[in-house]
Amino acid sequence: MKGWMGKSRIFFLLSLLALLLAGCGKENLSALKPEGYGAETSMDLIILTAVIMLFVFAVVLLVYTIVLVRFRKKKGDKEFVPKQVEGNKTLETIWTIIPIVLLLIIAVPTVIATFDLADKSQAEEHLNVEVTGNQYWWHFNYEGKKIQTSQDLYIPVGEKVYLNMKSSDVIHSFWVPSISGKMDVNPTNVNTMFIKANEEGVYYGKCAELCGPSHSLMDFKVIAVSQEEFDQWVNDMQNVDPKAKPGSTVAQEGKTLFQENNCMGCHAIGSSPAQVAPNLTNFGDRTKIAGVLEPTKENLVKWIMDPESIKEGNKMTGKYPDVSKEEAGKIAEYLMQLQPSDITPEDAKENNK
Amino acid sequence: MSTAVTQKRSFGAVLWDYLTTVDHKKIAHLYLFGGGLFFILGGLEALVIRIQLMQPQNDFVSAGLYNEMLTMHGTTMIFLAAMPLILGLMNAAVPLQIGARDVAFPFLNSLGFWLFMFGGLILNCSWFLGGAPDAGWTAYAPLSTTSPGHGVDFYVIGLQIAGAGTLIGGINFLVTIINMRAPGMTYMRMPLFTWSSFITSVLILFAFPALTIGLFLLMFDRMFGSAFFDVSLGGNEIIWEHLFWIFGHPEVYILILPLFGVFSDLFSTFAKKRLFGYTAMVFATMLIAFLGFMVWAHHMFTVGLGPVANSIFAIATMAIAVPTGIKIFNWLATMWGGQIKINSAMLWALGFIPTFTIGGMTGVMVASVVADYQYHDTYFVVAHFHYVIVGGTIFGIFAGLHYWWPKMFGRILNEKLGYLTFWTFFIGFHLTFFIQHFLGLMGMPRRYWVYLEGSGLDTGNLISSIGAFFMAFGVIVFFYNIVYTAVKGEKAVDDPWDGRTLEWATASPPEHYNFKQVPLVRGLDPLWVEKTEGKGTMTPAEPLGDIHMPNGSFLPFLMSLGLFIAGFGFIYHMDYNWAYILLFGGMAMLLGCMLTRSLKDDLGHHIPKEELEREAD
Amino acid sequence: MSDHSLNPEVMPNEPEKATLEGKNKFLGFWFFLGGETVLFACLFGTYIALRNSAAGGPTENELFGLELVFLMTILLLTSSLTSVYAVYHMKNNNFKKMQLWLGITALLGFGFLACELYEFTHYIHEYGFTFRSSAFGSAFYALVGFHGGHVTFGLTWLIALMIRNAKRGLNLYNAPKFYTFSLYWHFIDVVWVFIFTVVYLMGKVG
Amino acid sequence: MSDSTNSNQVNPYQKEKNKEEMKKQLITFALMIAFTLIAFGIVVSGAMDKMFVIPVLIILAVTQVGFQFYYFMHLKDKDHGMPAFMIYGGVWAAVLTLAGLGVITWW
Ligand code: HEA
Ligand code: HEA
Ligand code: HEC
Ligand code: CUA
Ligand SMILES: [Cu+2]
Repeated sequence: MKGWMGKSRIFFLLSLLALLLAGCGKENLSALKPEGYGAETSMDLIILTAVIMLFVFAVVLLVYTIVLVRFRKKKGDKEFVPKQVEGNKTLETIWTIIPIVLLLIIAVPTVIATFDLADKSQAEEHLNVEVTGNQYWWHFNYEGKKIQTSQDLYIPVGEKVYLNMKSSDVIHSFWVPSISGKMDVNPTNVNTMFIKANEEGVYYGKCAELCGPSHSLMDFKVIAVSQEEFDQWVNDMQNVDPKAKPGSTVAQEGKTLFQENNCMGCHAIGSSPAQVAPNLTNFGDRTKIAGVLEPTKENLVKWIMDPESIKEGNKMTGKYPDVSKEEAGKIAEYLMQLQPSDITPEDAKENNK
Repeated sequence: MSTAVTQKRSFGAVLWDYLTTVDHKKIAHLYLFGGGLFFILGGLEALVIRIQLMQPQNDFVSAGLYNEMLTMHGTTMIFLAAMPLILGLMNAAVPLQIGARDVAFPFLNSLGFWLFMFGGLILNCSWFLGGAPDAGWTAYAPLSTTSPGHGVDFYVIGLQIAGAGTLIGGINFLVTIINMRAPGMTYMRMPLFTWSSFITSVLILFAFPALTIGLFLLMFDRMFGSAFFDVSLGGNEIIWEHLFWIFGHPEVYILILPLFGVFSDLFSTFAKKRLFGYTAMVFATMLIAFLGFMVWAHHMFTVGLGPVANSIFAIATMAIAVPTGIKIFNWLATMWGGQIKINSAMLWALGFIPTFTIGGMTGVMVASVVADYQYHDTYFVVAHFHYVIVGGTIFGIFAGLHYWWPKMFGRILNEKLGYLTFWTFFIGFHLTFFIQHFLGLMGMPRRYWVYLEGSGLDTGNLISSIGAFFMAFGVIVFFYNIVYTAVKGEKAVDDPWDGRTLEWATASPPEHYNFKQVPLVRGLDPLWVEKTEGKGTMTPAEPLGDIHMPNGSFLPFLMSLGLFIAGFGFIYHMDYNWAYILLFGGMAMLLGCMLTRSLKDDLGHHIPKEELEREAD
Repeated sequence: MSDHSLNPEVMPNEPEKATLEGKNKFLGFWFFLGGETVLFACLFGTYIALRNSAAGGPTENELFGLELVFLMTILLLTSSLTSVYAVYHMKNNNFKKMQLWLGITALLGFGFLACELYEFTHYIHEYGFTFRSSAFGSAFYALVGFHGGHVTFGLTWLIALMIRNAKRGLNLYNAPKFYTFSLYWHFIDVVWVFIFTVVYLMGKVG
Repeated sequence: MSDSTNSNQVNPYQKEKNKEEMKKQLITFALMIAFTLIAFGIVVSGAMDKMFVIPVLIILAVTQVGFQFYYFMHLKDKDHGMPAFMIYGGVWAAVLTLAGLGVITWW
């Protein structure tokens, strides 16, 4: 077997593959394509450390290769007793000092960045959103604005937005890879972090802390729109009339069914502080149903009839009377037309797509 | 000699022998058997994980079952596979390396094994009794305290029992190494494997109590209505995270340090050189262990501890790279100028260096707090820890097994099969885990049952899953090798590798008293010293005399069984009254055995000098 | 160790460490205590983190009275001294006196336990303060109860030792057992010193 | 143990030494009681400022425990290197644990 030759070839192939893959991470999901302040800060450190690590690895691999090529007992070599070396002070000092220096190079920017991202001194001048993590959905309460939404978080682009996060049940973790690193959402305390998107767009958010069966389905979106669009959105949302009559009769029937089937017991429409279930005020503008399904009527009917088949262990299953397919269709009709604002995810022009 | 006798004995006799043995070599066999069994289980769970993730939105297993798989995979691999395999190697080699006839507490040694075995069994019984634990191997509260069913109860009880066994094992090795060394075997002449076993035992001693308490609190919350992690009654779930990681981080060094020892012994043996910078190696190991206690919060960077705590823990974590680097370079320097003989054992050791270095370097990368905000709880971390755990611990266990197999079983593992195992496993390993670094950065959190279509994660996951099957193939070849060797294997001589340390001065496999006469140690690498400066064999340090040996005992098995039964009582007492019978019955059994043990004097037996003389011919 | 007379003509000054088995036990037990230190530290840490989490229930200041705690402290401290006396007589190879002092130690230990039980029932009945009433309650009973459990175990161990060896007298086989017991007993006392400081005194101070 | 004298008793020199040792133990005990009294005294009297009480209490406890370890448990003796090492190790791990749970679980 060609020991080191085989090995280095594997490494070469693997790194090639890696580069290839790195190129095609999904837009607005990949941490490798930072679009926000936190993600950029992290990316700088990732690159810095990766470069240093590559250097260290190269050194190790070089010595390793030399050792294997030169000192390997090849076929036909005579057995001999090598010199029994005890050690070498100089060498050992060198490979103690150099790593220390390299680590200092990493440590200093790390500490600076850590304090930078933890800085909350400007929180009051900016938009504050109270974030609540729930099994398995997210709730956003725009502090002082009387706006409550779930699943989709609208923010103005280029502005810091402070998130004050707390969980209503188990630990979750708020992560929007392309905008910012994650922060845990604990039941005992409020954690504050800020996010800032550099460009308009719909960014994919994930729950990153195991929180039960549907942990992998606890997705959400951050929608960064321009400041004007955001202001308009705020305005629209503040003027929602939950009592407004839906346009079509089907939707109207849907609305009645929605009330009759106990849906209102948990779901709020309008700025109600109730947080048992997702607030549906702007449900018609959602990019996904329950965070994961494409927003089609079919899917919505499926969800209403049997949420368990979509999100195992969700807290809606079994909490309302059975609804027929027809009824569900009507409810769906009603919910899908809840589009109180002209500002929708479409307005966050998705770049490069 | 002993193998020939064994073959003639009936199966029942052999079984009874193993159930009652207190001989460290047989206990090593038991540990290897138990650990191997659980390794296969954990590996099969890993395969289920990889099959589920082979394509987006797969439904090979349900979401709940997936969480059970990943929890049991992590828990099984760490506590029931890696730890016992390591303890198996320690039992097999340490007493021999220091020239002792047995460990300090043979009875406790056996008790430690049975506790581990029954703890592991109880944990795995959960599969058949309503579902396995599903809160991750880290069992973060309140997910773990609110998880329905009994899964997490099994986790708590199983780990508590197995953990007690490990703690006992740790104390046993500490005392053994301090008190039982042969004349002349000073601390600074101990082989590195013994040294690292010693330091690992210290880690076990100080780390496991944190787990014990954590598990107690979890148990109280789940079974007795206390409120440690219940926010509504003032509880604080972060306490669990601290306790778990105060244990958990030292635990990962418990998993790696003994194997650093194995590699040190191997490199010097197969390069035919003494270990380069022996003193530095010893102190580096100590430093790693020492620092290992001050870094636990690097698993909690995103918890919200604040920038001060995060910075301190980040720097402490990075510091560990320095002593570890010293080790890597000293190993390279050991081989430099030597005559490196490559065989299956050495292949694992050589494969370890680049693999572990990558893992260690990603470790330093995740230690960089703000970068970790991205890495944390993603596949990047999964990649990191499999690189160090599989690339370090599992490679090391394979290396150690190939190296000591002839000493343990009297036969040499087949080389061709050994090569095949190594290469398929090695290639499969890198295929599986290298790509995961990028998956993590591309937005794939860990513990995800599915990833959505169109997330750009498909190819990477497919490659990763294919790699896992390569590894599975390698493992199967290894098990085939064991069977093949047992049937057709080449008989091993006492010293097949031109060894340097004391274990190679005994028979393969050694007599149950190890050394007829305790050897006199005249330097580092004592056997090598005798080979180059003496007559090639160890000089005895004492005249031939009676040998005092401990008696076998069935009590350790019974005690563990008692706890096993009581464990079920604890788990089910909330639902059924009959469970109290189990609870009290099991405890009574345990206490009864303890009482028997302490009231009945057990002074051991002597092997008379005459018999030893007779055996000599 | 080929000489297996465990009843030598002359007792060595440190009978607990005269055999290899004894030395092993001695060392192993100390290590165990090292582990116990961490064990209790975790409980103390939990207690400190949760001592203000009474969740509306009774708080430290309302609950604790110092008289009983003082009495318990004196009982346990004294029992530590009496076990020192026992070891003193062991070194002088005076088995009878050793048993006597061990007996006194046991009595003091029982006194301590009785006080603790009284204290717990008092809290439960007077204040409804239980293991389940709040995180503070859980942490309090876990820490103090764990210590109490250690005392109980120690007493059981001591009595088993005294009865088992009453007829046999001191020898090199059981001397390490007596000695390790005394170490254990001192350790329990050490933990208590921290309990009365951290739990009761600091609880009173606030 | 084979090379001992023929007397049936403990040798008188040792006995004397043991006695002296015992005297030291008694002094230790007296000090421990004194420390305890001071600790309780401070709290009961409420004389001291809150700021100082807690550190003082802890210092008292640590000293008292030191006595317990060094004298009652003989940690001071020569052949107690390893036990001492392990206890220090335990104390070190304990202090870290306390720091972890006591300081950084609070926000
Ligand atoms: C065998 C087990 C093992 C080992 C040895 C290590 C070693 C290290 N680990 Fe790892 N780690 C785990 C097992 C292990 N880890 C596990 C299981 C987890 C996840 C647990 C879970 O969440 O489930 C984890 C998670 C983990 C995290 C948390 C990540 C997260 O969840 O966000 C961090 C963060 O700092 C970390 C860091 C390190 C570091 C710095 C080392 C260092 O010790 C590495 C040192 C080695 C080197 C650096 C290479 C050699 C050195 C040189 C060649 C010298 C020159 C080098 C430099 C100058 C850099 N590890
Ligand atoms: C010692 C520790 C150890 C070891 C050796 C392994 C080995 C492997 N691990 Fe894992 N792993 C962990 C410790 C370990 N792991 C931990 C702690 C976690 C975190 C859990 C958590 O999040 O809580 C984890 C999580 C984890 C994940 C992430 C799951 C998730 O987050 O959703 C994945 C995914 O790929 C994975 C894969 C693998 C694979 C493919 C192997 C392979 O190397 C396995 C190779 C072995 C085999 C494939 C067995 C082959 C045997 C047979 C085929 C049977 C043959 C039969 C006979 C001979 C009779 N592991
Ligand atoms: C227990 C209270 C409860 C009741 C009653 C209830 N739901 Fe839900 N609903 C939830 C929860 C919790 C979720 C979030 C599930 C998840 O994502 O895990 C949810 C999610 C939804 C969603 C997706 C929301 C989004 O933001 O994408 C829709 C639509 C929905 N419910 C409709 C209904 C309808 C229609 C009814 C009545 C027939 C109903 N719900 C009754 C609790 C409830
Ligand atoms: Cu919420 Cu995972
Ligand atoms: Cu760690």
